[in-house]
Amino acid sequence: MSDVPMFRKVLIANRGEIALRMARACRELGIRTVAVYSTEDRDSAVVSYADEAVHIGPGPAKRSYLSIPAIIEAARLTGADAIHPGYGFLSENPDFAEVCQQEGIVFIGPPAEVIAALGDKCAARRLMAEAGLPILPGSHGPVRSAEEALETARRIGYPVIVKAAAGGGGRGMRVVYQDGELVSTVNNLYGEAQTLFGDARLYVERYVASTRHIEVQILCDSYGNGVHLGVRDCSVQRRHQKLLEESPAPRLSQSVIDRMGAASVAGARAIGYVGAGTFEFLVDGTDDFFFMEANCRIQVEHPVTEMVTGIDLGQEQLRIAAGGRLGIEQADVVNRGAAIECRINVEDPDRGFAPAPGRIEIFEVPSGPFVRVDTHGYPGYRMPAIYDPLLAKIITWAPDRDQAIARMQRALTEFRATGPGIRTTAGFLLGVLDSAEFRSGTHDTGLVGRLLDEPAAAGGTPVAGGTAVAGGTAVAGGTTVAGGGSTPATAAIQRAPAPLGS
Amino acid sequence: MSDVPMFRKVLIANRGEIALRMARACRELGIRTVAVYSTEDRDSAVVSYADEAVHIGPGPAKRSYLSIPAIIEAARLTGADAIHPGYGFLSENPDFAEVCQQEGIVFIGPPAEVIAALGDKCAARRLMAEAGLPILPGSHGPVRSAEEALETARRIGYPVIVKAAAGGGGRGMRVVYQDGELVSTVNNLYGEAQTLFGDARLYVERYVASTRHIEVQILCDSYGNGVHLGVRDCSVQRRHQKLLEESPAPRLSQSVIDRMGAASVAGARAIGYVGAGTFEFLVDGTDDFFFMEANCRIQVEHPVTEMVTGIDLGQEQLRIAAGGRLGIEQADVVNRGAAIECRINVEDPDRGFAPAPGRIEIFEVPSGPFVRVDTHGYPGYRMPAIYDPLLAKIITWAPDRDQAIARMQRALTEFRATGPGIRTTAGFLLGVLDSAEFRSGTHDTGLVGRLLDEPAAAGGTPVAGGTAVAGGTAVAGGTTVAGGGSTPATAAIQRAPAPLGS
Amino acid sequence: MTQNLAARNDPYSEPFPGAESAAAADLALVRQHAVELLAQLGRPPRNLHLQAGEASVDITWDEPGSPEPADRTLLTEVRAVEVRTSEAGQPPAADLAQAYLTSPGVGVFYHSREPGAAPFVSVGSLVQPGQQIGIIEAMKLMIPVEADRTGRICQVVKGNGEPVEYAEPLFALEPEEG
Amino acid sequence: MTQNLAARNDPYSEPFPGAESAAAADLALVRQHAVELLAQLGRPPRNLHLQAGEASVDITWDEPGSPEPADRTLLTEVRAVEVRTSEAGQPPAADLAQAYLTSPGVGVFYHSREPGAAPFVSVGSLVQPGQQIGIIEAMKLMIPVEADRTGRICQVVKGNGEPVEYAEPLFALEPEEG
Repeated sequence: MSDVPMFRKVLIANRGEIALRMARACRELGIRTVAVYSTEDRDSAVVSYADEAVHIGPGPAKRSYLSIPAIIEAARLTGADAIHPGYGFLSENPDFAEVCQQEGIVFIGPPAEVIAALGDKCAARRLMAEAGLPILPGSHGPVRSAEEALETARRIGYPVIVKAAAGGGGRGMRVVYQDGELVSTVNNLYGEAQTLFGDARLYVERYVASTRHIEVQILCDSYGNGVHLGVRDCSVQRRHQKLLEESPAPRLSQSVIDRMGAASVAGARAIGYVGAGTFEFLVDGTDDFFFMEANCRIQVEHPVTEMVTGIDLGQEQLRIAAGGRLGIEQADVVNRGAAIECRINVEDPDRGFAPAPGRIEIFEVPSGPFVRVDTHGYPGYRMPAIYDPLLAKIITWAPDRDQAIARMQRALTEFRATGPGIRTTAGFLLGVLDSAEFRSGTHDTGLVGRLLDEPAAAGGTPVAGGTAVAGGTAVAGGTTVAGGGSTPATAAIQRAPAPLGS
Repeated sequence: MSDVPMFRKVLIANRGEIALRMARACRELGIRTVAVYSTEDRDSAVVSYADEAVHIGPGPAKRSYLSIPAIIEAARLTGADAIHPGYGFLSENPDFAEVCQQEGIVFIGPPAEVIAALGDKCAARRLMAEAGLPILPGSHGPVRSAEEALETARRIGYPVIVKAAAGGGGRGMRVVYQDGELVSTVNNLYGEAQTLFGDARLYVERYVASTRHIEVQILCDSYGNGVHLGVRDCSVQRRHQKLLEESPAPRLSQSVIDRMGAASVAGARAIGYVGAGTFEFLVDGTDDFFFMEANCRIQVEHPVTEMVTGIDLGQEQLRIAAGGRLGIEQADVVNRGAAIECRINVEDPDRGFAPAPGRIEIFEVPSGPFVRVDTHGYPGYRMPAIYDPLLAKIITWAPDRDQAIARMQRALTEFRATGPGIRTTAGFLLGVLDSAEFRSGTHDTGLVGRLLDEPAAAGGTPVAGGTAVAGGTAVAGGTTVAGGGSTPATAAIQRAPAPLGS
Repeated sequence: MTQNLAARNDPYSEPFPGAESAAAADLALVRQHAVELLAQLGRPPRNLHLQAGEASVDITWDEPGSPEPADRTLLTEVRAVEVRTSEAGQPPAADLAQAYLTSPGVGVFYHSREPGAAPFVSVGSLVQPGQQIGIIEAMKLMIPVEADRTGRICQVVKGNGEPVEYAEPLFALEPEEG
Repeated sequence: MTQNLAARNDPYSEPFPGAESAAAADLALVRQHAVELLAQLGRPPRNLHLQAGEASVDITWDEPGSPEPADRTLLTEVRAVEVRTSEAGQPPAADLAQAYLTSPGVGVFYHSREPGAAPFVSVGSLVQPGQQIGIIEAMKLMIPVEADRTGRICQVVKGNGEPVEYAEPLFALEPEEG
């Protein structure tokens, strides 16, 4: 990065580990920080870590982390010159990005128009197809009737998936296996999409059963420069919830990675993308890949990319938003070794991953060589029940995947979070690491379902969406955002495992 | 590394952070671990971390961590097939290495003969000169009389330093500025060396006032293969105690690094070195460098090398000792970015770095992107007064030195260790990071003295030695070891700053 | 800055080791509640009985004794909470609700409808639930602030034109009987 | 040694010594809770009752006891030592010094000078300071073990040929009055 004026003070419009992570990035760049918090989060780590903290509302996110007026006022009152939205909450809300601009506050993310365009799955599909990205066969835009859907399905072949243009994260989607089901499904889904998202538009795509979820991290500055930082494999999911991510994707050839990366940068340039972003692809076991959607925020799993590239994505977001030029070209990006992230959620794997929050009495995190922990937890921290269950991200790096796995096993055994009612996913993740399928890198998004012997999430189930990183129920029903609340829609239904035996 | 039989069970004959660090390396390699502990250390972290733990003696190191019979018996009783000696204590004791061999237990380190040869500073100097390493002008072996010393001094020019062959770490050394002082100094030092080390041999070398302490990390297998992993700059020292280390060395050209590295590997091969080792050099501000001594152990500061190379030195030690071949050649070693280590000692910088141990009530360590912490501390841990004051090592990495410094500043502000009587060096280290001299990378070993406005340690003061990593007073007077106890002698007196104004 | 504690057995947060059976776990809980309750009690008691299922704690004292709890762990915890709230510059939430009318949002607080106009309320004013007591300007919108209960204003805490956070005290209120 | 080394790394197992049955385990826990609770209470009570399932502890004091609670640091230390030694399957250190003759080193413990020979001591033996009570073999050296005080052997804790760690009990000793 060349020398540019840097922000003086940044407000972090988020909570949990990502708020702390961004406060660290700011501190390393000499930027003062403003934390905002709900009453529920008054004892949170970032409140004491930040230089200033503003109480913006009560626990429910709608009145705090999703309240545009509260956050804008907090920024004005503290004199913050930029807002980092984190992930979830307002991070992909084009209205919020626009309000920031109107108020003369820099929104750290892509322009509002870009967020709006990419938030509309139908538009994103069309735009990226125009930019040359491979997409799954399907309708050329919304299908205006059940008959048009039928034509499309017959043209591309069954099974197909019918999706709401404004949907995401597993909501507003159905898999259809034959003509007979299609008309009624489409007609029902029109109503559902209108009700859920206020937008009845639907489109039809080929459905692929066994798939991997691979995403490309990109960085673009506001001068038209862009690079990709390689891929992440996020196929270890339970009902569209990512549990473990890694970089690079195992058994994916460098030439495929290069092609996906180049396609992503081309797509980002075509749409005028600025900042850090993610292009999601469906990979079906061959060397083919298909664009699914683009995410306009920092991702929960960004650390694995940081570990293999050495590039601090949080800092890069700040530099780019402050008007900096990308200091690197594609040839400068060298991916070294392998990194894995395990998400430690306060959930009980023995009870269907039911939320298991509470007061954490003992909290011990791993450390030592090549282990990184991003967490807002501390001994005595009361994990709120009304937000996301993510307590900690444990990241390990090693020269190769096998060693990164061994290191993660070591790290997970060092992790401890206990307290009345507290359960975590740490033990379950050890089981994933132990599974032959994962170790061989041959797994797809059906792995967790098979390990749990759970019926896979079928097309029609409205499952809580995507990474569901921030807010959980609080996020649903947020402010007027393309995509229905600000729920990040990182997992499209095609990546849901097919019913066992199908 | 190619596939080789790995140890089944390793006994770690050490304490503190390095014992935990090696237990982690073992766990990642699937090796069972045996911790040994003194009564003083019965609540230490590694005792609960290891698979087994054996109480080997009371607090004083002479009866526990320096007791060869206690450690050998512990290994035999637990069926350990190898012993890792850590640093300090028995790590550079050739007798111990030999006893291990006799007992059929693998000593994880170089062969006993190599340790013995390198422990004799006079022999090491001769051997390395023969191997082509540049050495400071001086006597060709021990000086047999004050007259011979006088001849040597006149030949090489004043100031000179007179050193005990068996000395190290600042003990048994005198700087002499003119003929008049030399004869009496030499005669006094003969007696002192005999008393301190049981070895009266002395040698004479040119004394260089403003110097940097640069060391090369090497790795050699038992098949004659060797690589170097770049350099560490350890010039931030107070009275031969390293406080902060970094890699690479600032303002040292790559060609000098390459030459130092190649010379070190040549020296190591010449002497039949096996394992991880360090070659120390004096660098005098020009591009010249001079071999000082070689250390036959893992160093406290090894993590900075790990962070820039991605190579786990602890694991490599284990693999090499188990008979593995080096899996890398010199061309495979790529040093990326910059890493800094800060040693957090329980010492009070406001009281001349007096020991400030006690019970740690609040213990918070930094985490997040590119921050590593190696520590045996935990909330409630009672830091013993009779051992080394090292509580934690904080290591940061970044693409360049400036960013690594900024990250270290962030990390140090996150560190907290409080309790009755507890003081740490964290705040002082922030001051070092802030100093213009350090930031510009133009500092030498006199930096800390200048910052503290302390009279620099003059040649004659018998200061506690080197990294003084393990045992402190307990180490002094250990078992029969070349070098007088097992005190590691990482800092030779030439690196002591000259008296101010001289 | 209490995040990210590394390492092991924190004796402060592990006061009840070895909770192996359900009953033992219950006892640990009962005990913790007993200690916390003692710290919360204004006056030292003579008898204390806590029971949860099969676990119970009973303590009897001779004299009420000194009111200060000796447990340092407890003190530390309590102090931590105090520090935290004082860091946020606010009195404890429980007091707030009772003694103050607080801000319903973030913005700039105004005492009157427009510059120069009479304030909605002042010291001595009797307020009723739903009565407007001020305005908060947020994103150029003027949002009326209303009293949520009956009482008499006894102090103006937040000045006209001052910025306020959510839940900050605006006015101190004396409860008004009948 | 073998049993001492077992299950080192289980963070959840911190049982009291001899916690073999469930009831015994519960009792040990209740006892531990009682001790810890007493340390936390600022004022010494007259009665204390703790119950967990079928296990309970009742204590009554005549006097509330010394008004100042024992030094907390000390209590913590003692507790820490107790926990640790119980992990190692050993009686508390304070008891050790009084009740046991312990090993001065690591090695294999022998009762007699050579196989078949009479043991140096056995149950009922009266020992004097400096009297040899066994041998520890370490690195093929035979190191005599001596009693450090007067007493009568009441139990042989460590069998002939068994491995021992430093400070492990070898024999239980009854103090012998003049």
